Amino acid sequence: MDLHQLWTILSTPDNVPIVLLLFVVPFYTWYGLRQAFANDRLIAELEANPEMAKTHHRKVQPYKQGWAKEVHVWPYLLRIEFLAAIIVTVILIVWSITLNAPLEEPSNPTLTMNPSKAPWYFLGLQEMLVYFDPWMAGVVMPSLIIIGLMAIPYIDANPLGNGYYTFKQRKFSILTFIFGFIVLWVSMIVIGTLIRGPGWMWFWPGTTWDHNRLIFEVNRDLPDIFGITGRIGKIVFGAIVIALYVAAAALLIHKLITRTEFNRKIYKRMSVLQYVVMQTFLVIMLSLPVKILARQLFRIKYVWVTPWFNI
Amino acid sequence: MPETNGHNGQPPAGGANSGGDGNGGGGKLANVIAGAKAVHAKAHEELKETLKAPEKTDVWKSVLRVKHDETPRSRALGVLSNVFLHLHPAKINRDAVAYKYTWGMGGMTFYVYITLVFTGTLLMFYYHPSKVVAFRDILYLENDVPFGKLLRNMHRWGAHLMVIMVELHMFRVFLTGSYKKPREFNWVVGVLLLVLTLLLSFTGYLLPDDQLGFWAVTVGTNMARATPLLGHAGPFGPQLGMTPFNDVRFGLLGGSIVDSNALLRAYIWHCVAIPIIASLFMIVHFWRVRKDGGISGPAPVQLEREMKEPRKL
Amino acid sequence: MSDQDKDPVVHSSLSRPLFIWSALLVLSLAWGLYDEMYGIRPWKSYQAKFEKLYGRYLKQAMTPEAQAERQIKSSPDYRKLDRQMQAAERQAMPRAGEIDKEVNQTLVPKILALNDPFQEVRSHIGSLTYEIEVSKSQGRKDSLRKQIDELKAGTRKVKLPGEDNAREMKFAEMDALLQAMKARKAALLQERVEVMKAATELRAARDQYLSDRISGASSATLANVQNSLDKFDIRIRQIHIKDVDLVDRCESCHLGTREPVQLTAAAMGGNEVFTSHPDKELLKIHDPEQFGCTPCHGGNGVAVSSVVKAHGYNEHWLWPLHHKENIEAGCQQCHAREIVTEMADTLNAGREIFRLRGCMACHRYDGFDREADEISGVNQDLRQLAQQKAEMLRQAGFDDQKANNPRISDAEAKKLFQDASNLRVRTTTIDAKVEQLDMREGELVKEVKKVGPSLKEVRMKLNKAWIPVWLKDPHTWREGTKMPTFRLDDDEIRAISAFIWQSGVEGDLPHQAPGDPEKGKEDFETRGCMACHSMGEGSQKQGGTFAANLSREGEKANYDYLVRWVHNPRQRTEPYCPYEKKDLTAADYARHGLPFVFDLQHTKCPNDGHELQVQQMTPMPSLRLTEDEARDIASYLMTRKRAGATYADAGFMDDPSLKNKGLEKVRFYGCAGCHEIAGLEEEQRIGTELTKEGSKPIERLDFALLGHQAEDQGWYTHKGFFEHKLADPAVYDKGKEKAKQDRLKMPNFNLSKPEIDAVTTFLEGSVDSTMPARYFYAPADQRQDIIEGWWVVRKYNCMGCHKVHVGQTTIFDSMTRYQDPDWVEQKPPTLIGEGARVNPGWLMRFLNNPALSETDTNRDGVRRYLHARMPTFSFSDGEIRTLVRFFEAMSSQAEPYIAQPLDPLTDQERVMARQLFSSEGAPCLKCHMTGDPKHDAKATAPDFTVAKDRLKPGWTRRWILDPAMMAPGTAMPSGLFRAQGDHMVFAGPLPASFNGYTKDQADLLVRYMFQFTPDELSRMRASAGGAK
Amino acid sequence: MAAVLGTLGVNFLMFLRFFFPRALYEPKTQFKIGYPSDFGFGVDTKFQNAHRIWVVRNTEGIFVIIAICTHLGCTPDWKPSENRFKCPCHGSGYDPEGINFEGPAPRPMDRAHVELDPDGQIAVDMSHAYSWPKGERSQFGDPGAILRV
Repeated sequence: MDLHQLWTILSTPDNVPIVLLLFVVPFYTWYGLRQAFANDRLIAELEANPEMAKTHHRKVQPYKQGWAKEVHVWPYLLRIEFLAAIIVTVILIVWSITLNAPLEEPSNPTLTMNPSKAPWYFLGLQEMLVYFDPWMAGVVMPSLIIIGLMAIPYIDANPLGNGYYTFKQRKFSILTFIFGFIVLWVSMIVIGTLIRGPGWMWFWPGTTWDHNRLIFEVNRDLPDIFGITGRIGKIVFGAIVIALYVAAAALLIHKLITRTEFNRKIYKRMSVLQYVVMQTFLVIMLSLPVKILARQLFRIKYVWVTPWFNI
Repeated sequence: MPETNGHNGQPPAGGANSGGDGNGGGGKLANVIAGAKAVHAKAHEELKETLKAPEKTDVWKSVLRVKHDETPRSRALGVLSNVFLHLHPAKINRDAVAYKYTWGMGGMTFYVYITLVFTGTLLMFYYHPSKVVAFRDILYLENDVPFGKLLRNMHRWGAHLMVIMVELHMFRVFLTGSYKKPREFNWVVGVLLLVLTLLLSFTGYLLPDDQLGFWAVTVGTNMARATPLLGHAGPFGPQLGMTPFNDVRFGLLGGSIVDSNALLRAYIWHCVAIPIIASLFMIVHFWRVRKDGGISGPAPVQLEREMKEPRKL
Repeated sequence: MSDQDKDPVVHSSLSRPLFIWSALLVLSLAWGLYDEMYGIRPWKSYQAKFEKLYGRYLKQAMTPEAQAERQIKSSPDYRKLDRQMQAAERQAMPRAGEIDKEVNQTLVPKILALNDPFQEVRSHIGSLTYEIEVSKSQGRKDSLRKQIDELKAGTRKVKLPGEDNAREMKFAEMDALLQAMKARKAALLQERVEVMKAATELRAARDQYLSDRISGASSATLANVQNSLDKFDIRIRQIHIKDVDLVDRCESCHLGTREPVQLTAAAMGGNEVFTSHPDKELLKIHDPEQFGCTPCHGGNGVAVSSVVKAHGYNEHWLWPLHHKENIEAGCQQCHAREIVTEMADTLNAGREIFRLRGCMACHRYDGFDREADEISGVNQDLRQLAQQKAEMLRQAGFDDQKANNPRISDAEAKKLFQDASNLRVRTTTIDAKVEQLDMREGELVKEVKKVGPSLKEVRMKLNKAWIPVWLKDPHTWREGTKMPTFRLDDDEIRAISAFIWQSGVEGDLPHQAPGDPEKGKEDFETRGCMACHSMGEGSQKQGGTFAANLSREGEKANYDYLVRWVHNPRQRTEPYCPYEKKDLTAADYARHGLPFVFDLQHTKCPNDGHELQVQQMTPMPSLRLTEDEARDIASYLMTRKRAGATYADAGFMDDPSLKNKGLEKVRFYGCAGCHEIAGLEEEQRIGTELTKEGSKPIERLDFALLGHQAEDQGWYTHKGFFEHKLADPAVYDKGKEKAKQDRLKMPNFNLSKPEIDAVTTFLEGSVDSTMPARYFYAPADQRQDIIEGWWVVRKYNCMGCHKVHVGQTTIFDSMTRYQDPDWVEQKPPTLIGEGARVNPGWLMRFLNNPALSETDTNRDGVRRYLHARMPTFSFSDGEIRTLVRFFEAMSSQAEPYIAQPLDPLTDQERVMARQLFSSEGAPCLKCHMTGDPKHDAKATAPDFTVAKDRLKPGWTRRWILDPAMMAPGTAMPSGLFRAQGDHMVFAGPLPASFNGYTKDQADLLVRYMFQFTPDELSRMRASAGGAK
Repeated sequence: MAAVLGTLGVNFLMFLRFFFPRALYEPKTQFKIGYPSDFGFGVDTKFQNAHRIWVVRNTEGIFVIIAICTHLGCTPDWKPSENRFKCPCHGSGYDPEGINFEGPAPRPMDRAHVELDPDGQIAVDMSHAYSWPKGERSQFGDPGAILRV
């Protein structure tokens, strides 16, 4: 256990945001879900007795007769904003006094820092580089993420849960998002920052980042494992495997989408286009953890090997 | 202004004198003095009034057009008639003020953005985007420029803070399903803003021209080499005649290596281009919030059985 | 409404949190301000402290200074001067007073008063004149002229002070009066100076007297400092050198650095930070205003936010401050081309170790081992020139052809022929170049030396059984030897020794009769061997460290070979041909019907005419000893052995099966870097180049497994890396699982701590400097010759025998025998001022052949009376040139040397001089040799009959006037002459013939010596004889 | 309408083109590194800072490795004690001849064109590189890829 090492990593000024992330993200997840569950309870109640549904103002927030439905922005909102501004300022100033922005040696193209890392918010992508070729991890994936995010409102056919926290009414979408945001994005950032050491090797927290460390790992292409030689053979084989994966994943996702009664209802509301688009993105998103597992468990480097690109 | 009003209205005697031909005698002189006295008295009077009730003066009125007493009307006007505040409505849903619901991330992000613009502008006073001096300028900021160190730190940490807040903001918006009708497009804008935020932060990373930034950017841009079709190392790139000297990465760096051009480009993107674009999108973002009926909630919960059938195409 | 009915949104108050956070906001702001003002501005407190301490120091420094001054002022001389001064002043005062009075009270006020009206009119006229010049119409001009005239005509009322009534004056009058008064004033002031002249001069004399007698800062300077200190303000003090873009703020804390008063830590209350720079001399040469601080010292000159940052010891700063023991590393980056840099002894030591101990044999380093590098360079040039020439000739041929082509016009043909001939002419210039290069190559082959002895002759030279023992661990067998300890296992030792033994040449050594060890011992200790070699072990050890310690020579050496070696170390058994890459045998010569003769006169290869290596590549010179002396010394050395030293039989060394493995190992360990080994003469260096090692990124220094340990223990730096590597070359193999051939090869040199510091300093300074070229020390004048010279001086260890620069000691100074007064005289001559003393032409001849005689070589050309003897180094012409230039430059003599003409001696003068020389009164002939064997036997000073081609007359005169001044402790008596009016006369009893001789007598002697002729010599001997 | 759109389109292309200057001020790719005799056996790192290359001499001859990792273009480090190149970015490992044997690197490091100048110095041309793409024939044998001295 090398506490000194642990400390150096955590206390590196540029890593502080990630440490912050480690606390903030769980907190807000909990914070949001708590309200969601509260709402769900209310919803259950209202679903149960229509009368109440008619009279109740349908919020968990308390409301009494004679209370204004609307309040003045000035001062009731502005004072909060004002407070928030002050708090942020204080945090920022204190942070800036106590921690210095890093400044290393003058840039030197002939000497690569070890490890040399992208800014923390891109470390998810850099981590992906281990499992995919740059064009995939560095270009295709990010653009898909962006497009996928943009697409969300248009492929989410579920009209419920608009403007209030809820879990029951949007299980699938919320779980998916949490999976994508926390499991994939945030945790990969954390891995990239705190776990990946010299030579981008995997160092458990508390182990010493040793530049000389050597680890033996031979990553083989799937075709080779199956003893397939010859360019064409590999291309075809790879294509087939990918196709199989797509089919399987699509099936799985479909199962999930149409698991519960409610889900099926939503599914019915979807147009074909919406459905296809959603499938595409989900399949691709799923491919990331799959590939990671394939690499970590079976040491598979590429599945689909072609002269032009490898996947 | 009142004073000037007073001045114009001075006694004719004074006027006559000012236009006088100067073949002066004792009587005239007396007049002049009297006139001057009168003017002085008047001016003094007016000054007293102004000090007593400044809000009555035209200057005052012209600047803040409404009265600021506790009446609902003036409160509403106070917000509406103020260029900074009127991105708020005059009144909002009583529950919308609950931090619980909003997390306030949007607002704080905006605030941090402003701070960044401010600090960044100040830093620009001392920073030259050139290989030769960039690094030295940072040292200069750190060691000599009063508050330079503080500003630089605030700028960097502010940037990190902003990224975190933007992501949380997005998280909240998703959890409350606020991207749903009628706010779909605003979500899209939001995503774009997220991307812009990341780009801003990334372009800023290179500017100190130290190993940290240099290699971060090298690794970052090297991915661009591998852009399919457009990168010389990407799938089908070479087949399309991509070389290190004409591919997308070259376009980003303005060279085949991270060099002075790259520094300059990063600088321009960071300080001019992206901020402008981002601001534009922000304007749209905020404007949409208003146009889509303020922030999404907390809205009354909907019940499953009340779900309307989707309109058939 | 009851409370719980109140609307929480409207009625809940935020004022508490608002208040708290606002408070925090204010606090954080305050914190920010504090941090800005003091937190990151430590220098402020330093400056405040400095001001306090310095002020205090000055006060208590004042008093003693003041006392000293008072003393001097009370001294009679000072008093006298003072009185004279006073008197002069008193006597000048009245007149001066009058003058002052008139000037100040009358003239000046008047001038001032008159000036205004005058100027007014003048400027008016001026403007009008301009109008005239620019106006077009004649009429206008005239009117203007008229105005001017009016102005001039018009009068003004001027009231001059001291005159009771104002007067009306015209412009012209005013002008005249003004000029007059000014002239008057000037005259008066001039007169005043004249009057005071005497007084002023006396005052100057008096003050001079004072400052001459006060060491250090006089109270006056102290007072000045005090004043400046009163104006002391707290601000960043920085040196900014624009073109280098260098900013150094070191003096913001190190405030005492350049104070006129030398500040010590003690004086400043034990604060090292405020001490002055220890070497003001150095600062004079490297003015901080042009050099800054960090270029020499390292550190981060810009940073002032914390001590660590300023000293560049924080992570990520590439140029940390040099530590005290390596402080001279800073010199190396600009003085990279030197082997000796004045005032940088540690660095010099480091370089010397790097050269002498053979580091350079494995690690390339620009400028070191230069001969080897230059040879390859020369070969390249030769090849290139040959090509060029061929090109030209071919081109010329083509031109001819074209020209002969009937179809082209005469004009063109002419031109072509012209071109062709031009080309041919130009090839001749190439030939000239080639010739030069060939000569240079010849020289180089002569100059190139190896660090260790040749291993080709081990069979003839060594006791076979000794070799494995030696290889095992040279340092235990002979402590402090150059040969480092390799980490060899027994197999390797067997293999290597076998290979060496079997690859040695067989040569026929004449069998030598035994000599006389006693005589040998005497010779060994007095001839000068010990200037390089040491004898005796432990505390008994005496002599030089340049070459091996010979205390156990008897155990390893073969007598017959030793005799040959002592007699002429350069003698080879077989010459080596670099072209054929092999040693030539008698057979090769026989094939061409040549005798098997090779020496410095016969250096061409019989097979291909290339330059041969005909010498042993050792710097060891020949002492021109007789065979007998050689035998004596050899026999003496053979007696030097430990009692009962025995060596296990090493029969395996003849096992041919070991040879190949041995070869492989010898290659692997790079033995051929230091030793000449058959078949490996052209071997490459096996180490990494170190020219820029100091600026290698720390990440590229391979700490192997020790990286983290180094970081924790704080030696993860270049310094740390070098020190640990030098102390234990295998250190970075620690904990590594490696096959033998992958282990680090560098052997252990058993360097002492100071030696390690020296080498570390050298390496730490070997950087890729970022300074602009003009900062590098590359003088274009004589100083360049000095740089070059030192390389040769060091190479042959001249400083073992001679004092070359002031303050240096020689081996002889340290040897017990030479402490004895009878032997002090026997020390070799000092070479300080040699350039001024001897005629460069002669020096060249002498260096080439110190015997100064082709036939009688068993002697010293100049000082036959010395036991120690200037050996024959067989310098190359290049080296001789370099050395002569070096000495000329060292005593800044103009080159080339042109002897100053001396006016010829009249016969009369010659007689006088001769009489003086041979007179009892003048002791010249007592000591100085005359070339007469009988006389020279007891002579103890150089032969003055050869003075005329050896010495420079100017020096000779200075010498005979005051030798002790030039060479303290010389036997040559001082005070031989005394000044008489404007010329020197002999102090002793003069021969009668001198009566009425008014010329300078020192000159006379010099002229005599420099117009000395053989027959004059005989005459003189005669008279000398007569005198006896 | 079309005209306007066309103009805009062209303007956009012009805008893009603007970011691709015709000439650059980048370090030159052709230079001399001295005489063959300057280089002993093994890897010589002395030109790494100046030109980002390693000069390697083995039994075959002298060749020049371009110090760019084929994975993402970091600069590997020469580790004498391990007798291999190691890329700090993602841990690719190369043997002393620049052949990859571990980590994500897809192929051996490229080699620069080398030839002997008339004056006997080694001239290196980095713009002309020889590579050994995965599963294809190696260009390292080609004339110019290695100096057989």
